[in-house]
Amino acid sequence: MFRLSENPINDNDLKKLTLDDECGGFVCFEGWVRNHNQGKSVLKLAYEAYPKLAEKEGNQIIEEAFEKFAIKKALCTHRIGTLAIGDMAVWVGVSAAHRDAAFKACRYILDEVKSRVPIWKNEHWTDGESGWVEQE
Amino acid sequence: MFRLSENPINDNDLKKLTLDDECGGFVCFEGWVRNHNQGKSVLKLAYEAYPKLAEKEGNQIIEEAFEKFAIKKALCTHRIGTLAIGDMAVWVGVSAAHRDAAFKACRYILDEVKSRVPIWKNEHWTDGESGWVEQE
Amino acid sequence: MKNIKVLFFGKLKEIWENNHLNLKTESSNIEELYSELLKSASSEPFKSSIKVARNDEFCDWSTTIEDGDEVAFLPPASGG
Amino acid sequence: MKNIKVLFFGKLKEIWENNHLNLKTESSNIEELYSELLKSASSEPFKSSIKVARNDEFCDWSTTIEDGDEVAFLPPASGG
Repeated sequence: MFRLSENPINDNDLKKLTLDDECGGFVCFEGWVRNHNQGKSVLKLAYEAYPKLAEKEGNQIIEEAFEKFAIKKALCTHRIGTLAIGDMAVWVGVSAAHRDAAFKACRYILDEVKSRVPIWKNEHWTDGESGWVEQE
Repeated sequence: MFRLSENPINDNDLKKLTLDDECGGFVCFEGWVRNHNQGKSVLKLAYEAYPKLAEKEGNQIIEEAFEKFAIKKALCTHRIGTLAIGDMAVWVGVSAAHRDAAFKACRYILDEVKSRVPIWKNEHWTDGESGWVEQE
Repeated sequence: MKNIKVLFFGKLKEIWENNHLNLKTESSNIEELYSELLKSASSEPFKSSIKVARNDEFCDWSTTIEDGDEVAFLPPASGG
Repeated sequence: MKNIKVLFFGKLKEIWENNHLNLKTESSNIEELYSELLKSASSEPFKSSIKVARNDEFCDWSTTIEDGDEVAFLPPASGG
């Protein structure tokens, strides 16, 4: 399941929902707000989404992951709103019987979410300026 | 750092040691004891290591990961002794500025640990038998 | 004449100085609507990088628009 | 004659019915030592899958052994 969250991401809760007794492998990715990006010193940032389309596209990506890889559970939550340095921006977790599927599915979900889900990052820099971030 | 642990793995503590303010990406892998393996129903299992050589080889693998990938921190702990279903057998965590290095290094460390570090798995099956597990 | 609600996201909000517009148009598809909207843009974005959606579904530039539609213009995603 | 401590791990412990042996040998390298040990093995393991170590370092089958060495025979790892 893919969700947008206006509140801090609780990775422990998400992890509990993703683990499975039949699964030998769990892989997760966490994206954190860094204190710098593309050479600029970052103060905070805001993520804006097109919510209805974002949740639809996010869930579509997770369904694709289930079709492509032998996985048992997969969750992704993306934070929206204003975030500070050290806040978690995105969490992706996958359980599978074998490690290969878990790694590949986690990477697939993350990459597709970053490129396809309508979410935009607006950074506030320490020089007082702000701007919309282009894809890296 | 690579460590063997006779006690349950505390993933929260390991994660805190691996996160880094400068890093946007954190990837971790957790290997759990499954209730089945290669078609057999598993009751519990035991990991035996050659401790001195295992820690040496594990740390060598982590050094290699630092040479190959642009990562900031990397930790791996492998449990030894008797484990029950639902216990964590291995934890690998990596922090990096970018997701690609974090994923690749985590996978590299896990794969190399599984194939090179002198640790052996002895499974106890629900049929009362036990045996040494060959590499999958 | 059709009543269309237009949504702008990310940097497109700044280019049109709005996050949405309600307008009456004779345009028959999204491509024509966009050309019309360009007249009120403060700069010209890279059209090839823009994705379009109609009523909360991704669609093509050639998609026909109807009275009451909500049309969204989306710059490249930058989540994660 | 050299005094050598031999360590067995994993399924090799069962093949030699021991996790270690202290023995006196005339063997000059690990390969020779292994041939000597095979005489007391309960079955013959796949030698090509075994790794060897001398004094806590991986080494080759041709590595020379000296009095007081600890030599380990390691089946394929199965951790993780």
